Amino acid sequence: MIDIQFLTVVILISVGISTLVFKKNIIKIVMGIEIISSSINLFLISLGYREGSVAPIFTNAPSVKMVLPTPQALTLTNIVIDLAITALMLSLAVLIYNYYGTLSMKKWRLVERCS
Amino acid sequence: MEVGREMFIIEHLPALVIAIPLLAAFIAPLLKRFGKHAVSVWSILNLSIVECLVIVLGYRVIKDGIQSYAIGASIPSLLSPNGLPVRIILEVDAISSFMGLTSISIILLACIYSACFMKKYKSVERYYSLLLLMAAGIMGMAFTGDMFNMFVFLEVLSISSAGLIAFYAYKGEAIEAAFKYLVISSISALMVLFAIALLYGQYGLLNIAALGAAFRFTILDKIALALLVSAFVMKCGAVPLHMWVADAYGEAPAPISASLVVASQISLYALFRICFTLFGLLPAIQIIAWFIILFGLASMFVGVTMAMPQKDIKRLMAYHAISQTGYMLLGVGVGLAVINDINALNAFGIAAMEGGIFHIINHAMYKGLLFLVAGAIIYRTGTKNLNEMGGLGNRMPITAVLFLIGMLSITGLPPFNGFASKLIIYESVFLFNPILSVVAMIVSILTLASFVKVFYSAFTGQEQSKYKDVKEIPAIMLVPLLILAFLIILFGLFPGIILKLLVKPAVQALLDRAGYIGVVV
Amino acid sequence: MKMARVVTLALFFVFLLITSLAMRPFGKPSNTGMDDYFIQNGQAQTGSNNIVTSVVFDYRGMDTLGEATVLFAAASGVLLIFQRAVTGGKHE
Amino acid sequence: MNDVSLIVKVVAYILIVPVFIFGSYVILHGHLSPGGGFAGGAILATLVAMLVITFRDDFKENPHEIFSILECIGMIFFILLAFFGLSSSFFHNFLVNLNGLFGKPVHFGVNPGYLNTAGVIPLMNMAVGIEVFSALSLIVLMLSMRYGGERK
Repeated sequence: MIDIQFLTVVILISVGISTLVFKKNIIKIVMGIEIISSSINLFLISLGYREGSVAPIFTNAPSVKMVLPTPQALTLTNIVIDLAITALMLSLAVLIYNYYGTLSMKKWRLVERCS
Repeated sequence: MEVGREMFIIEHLPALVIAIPLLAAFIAPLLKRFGKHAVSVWSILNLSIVECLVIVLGYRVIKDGIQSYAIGASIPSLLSPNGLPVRIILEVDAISSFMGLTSISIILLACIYSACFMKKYKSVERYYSLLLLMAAGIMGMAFTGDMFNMFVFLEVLSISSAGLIAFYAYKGEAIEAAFKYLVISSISALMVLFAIALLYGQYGLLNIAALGAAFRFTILDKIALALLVSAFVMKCGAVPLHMWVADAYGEAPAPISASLVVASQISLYALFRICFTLFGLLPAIQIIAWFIILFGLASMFVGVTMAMPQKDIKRLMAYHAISQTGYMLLGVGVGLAVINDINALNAFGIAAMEGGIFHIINHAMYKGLLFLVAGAIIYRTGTKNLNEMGGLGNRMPITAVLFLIGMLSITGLPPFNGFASKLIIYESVFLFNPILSVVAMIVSILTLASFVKVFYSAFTGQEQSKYKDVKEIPAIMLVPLLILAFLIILFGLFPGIILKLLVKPAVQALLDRAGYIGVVV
Repeated sequence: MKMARVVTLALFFVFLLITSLAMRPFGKPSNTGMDDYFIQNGQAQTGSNNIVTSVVFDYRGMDTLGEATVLFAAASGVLLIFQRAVTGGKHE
Repeated sequence: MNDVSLIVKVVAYILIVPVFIFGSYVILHGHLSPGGGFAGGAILATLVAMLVITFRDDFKENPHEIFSILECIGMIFFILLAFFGLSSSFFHNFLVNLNGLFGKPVHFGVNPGYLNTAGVIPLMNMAVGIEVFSALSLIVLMLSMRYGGERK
């Protein structure tokens, strides 16, 4: 039977990529990338789960059988990286709105103009 | 005590090479109160220290094999405490020190160039800090032996170069270019991360060498290989996803375009590391090799044909960067295609790889020279449009000569370094499949055609009234150009030395999969 | 044109579906040698009760250094962009 | 322009202290409880975001100078901690199990959690906390303090 966690990851990734492919608005593109990166974080965390285990923190831990710590470290790093990317993209979106008056990519001037 | 300090630095070399640019980047914004030029002097000083360290590291790698360094262990050489590589291990072999040396030299020259290029703008501390972070990201990607660490340094590189591409934020085009670059970089980084998650899910390891040893070629490994190859091909500007290259190189300031060329080539190195070391023994590697060859061919052809109609001098050179990347992909792709049968490999496979990897350093140099010359033109005339330039030859004679050197070298004419590596690629690829070599030659001719157009429209022809008082560029900006031109001629006249010293050990290191894995496992 | 994008997206969805089918079952990690080493020796070697923090800061310290530089680069990028956008980039 | 009422300003003043204490608790207890430099720094950055929204008109000019200096100090402190470990290797934890500052040895097994443990990790947590706090507030300030760049 297919694990529901990995199925959710696959569905979320395709939702994220479909927003990237079909949407023209910049903010929606930033949201699409955010969806993809959160789904990959979910995939990383669900790889690290061990049945019947607790979080790997020894302060008053109920049992010593613990979950894998490395995926949590990788996810911590990935969350901060996506924060940085979103911050940079949104500040670019602010300026694009400033210069073109619209957030849609239709009015971009850098399209391949061979005139 | 003298020998002690000497050995101390030598012993911690791989970590110092990554840590010094980072430390310099964090200190740079604080130097605002020490005068206007304190920052540029500070970054040039640090980048030259890192350049010397990389040269010493390269010498040690060639002298006594692969250097490895466990970060945080009680002794740097304690790699895997109980048979498993637990910490992040920096593994420097000949190919990574070759890439590190190429990248740091170009970034150092770009930094010297931008010391004068950026004099007009007021608060540029953050520009130098981001340039140092770019250097740190490239060094990190070149020297790390850990998959997730390579992903993190890929992100450092992408975000700092996105910030630098949007430097001319008062122009709408630069913001668009930075946004496009950031979308492409974050998608490819997420695909790399998904592949790392797949590999970690199966083997519970993150170290490249340990993963290479623990492989069982399951369906998931093939999917991870497909994701990694497509992500790094996207990042190095090859054809299927090359739209961002023209915008990013065209809209960034000239020194940043020169260092972006090197930043794309470090993704090429990562692609080779993945294909040769991680997935070397996979039977499906033939299909991947053919994909890489087709990407190379398509990049060559599309790059040149798109460059023909361009009006903007930097966009034209950006398209030529795509087509030259195609040569490297073709060269090393042929090597990868014949990796399994030994006699074909010895006949032309190794020669093709040598041509491809030698082309990396040649391309970095003459493309850097061309971008910096374009920057010089823009610095003096203020316009990027080829139609508005004209007759600059007699106003800026040295720049014209330097542009000529870069032009002749990119088209692969004998006395210059482009010829050396392209000749090796033509010969070896011809033995593999004649059609590929014929296409490569045609592309060289088209490159010559489009660059002749640039030379005549920019340097000869009737003079524009606006640029009567255009003077030669200041001396500081000329120094990196002269150094690059000297290196181009040196590599062109004596390719044998460079081949024997740098390129042959790099190719051996790339093919020596067992040596790379043996260090850790 | 839209149909071509829908088809490629469906192919990519099937491509990803294979990963979720072929991946090992959810709660049973296969080789956990590295992580068991962290759990057993994390407290003794790094002294911190929170094993994830010991992995983040001590065993894989370079990742966190790279990650903090990513955030530093993003903040510098934002500052650089807004300074240039404000001053209009005239040769001030 | 945005007439922030007096109640909001008073509540903002009251909220500063608890949020600050909670944020620094999360940073300092990074090696005992979940959280650490990144989570704590983000909590403190929400403090700055709240203050920017409520006292937006009282700022004469954008106070980003202080935050960019703080950010550099945080990162320099973090990488110097890594450099101090160079006696054995780059990121070596040189304070652990030496009974000095944060040096109390910890043995395997469940324990109530002693603050004076885990060598360099609490110091690194503080450095990363400062850096994340100032980077996020720098971004919030830049995005919110509108400059009104000219519109084409």
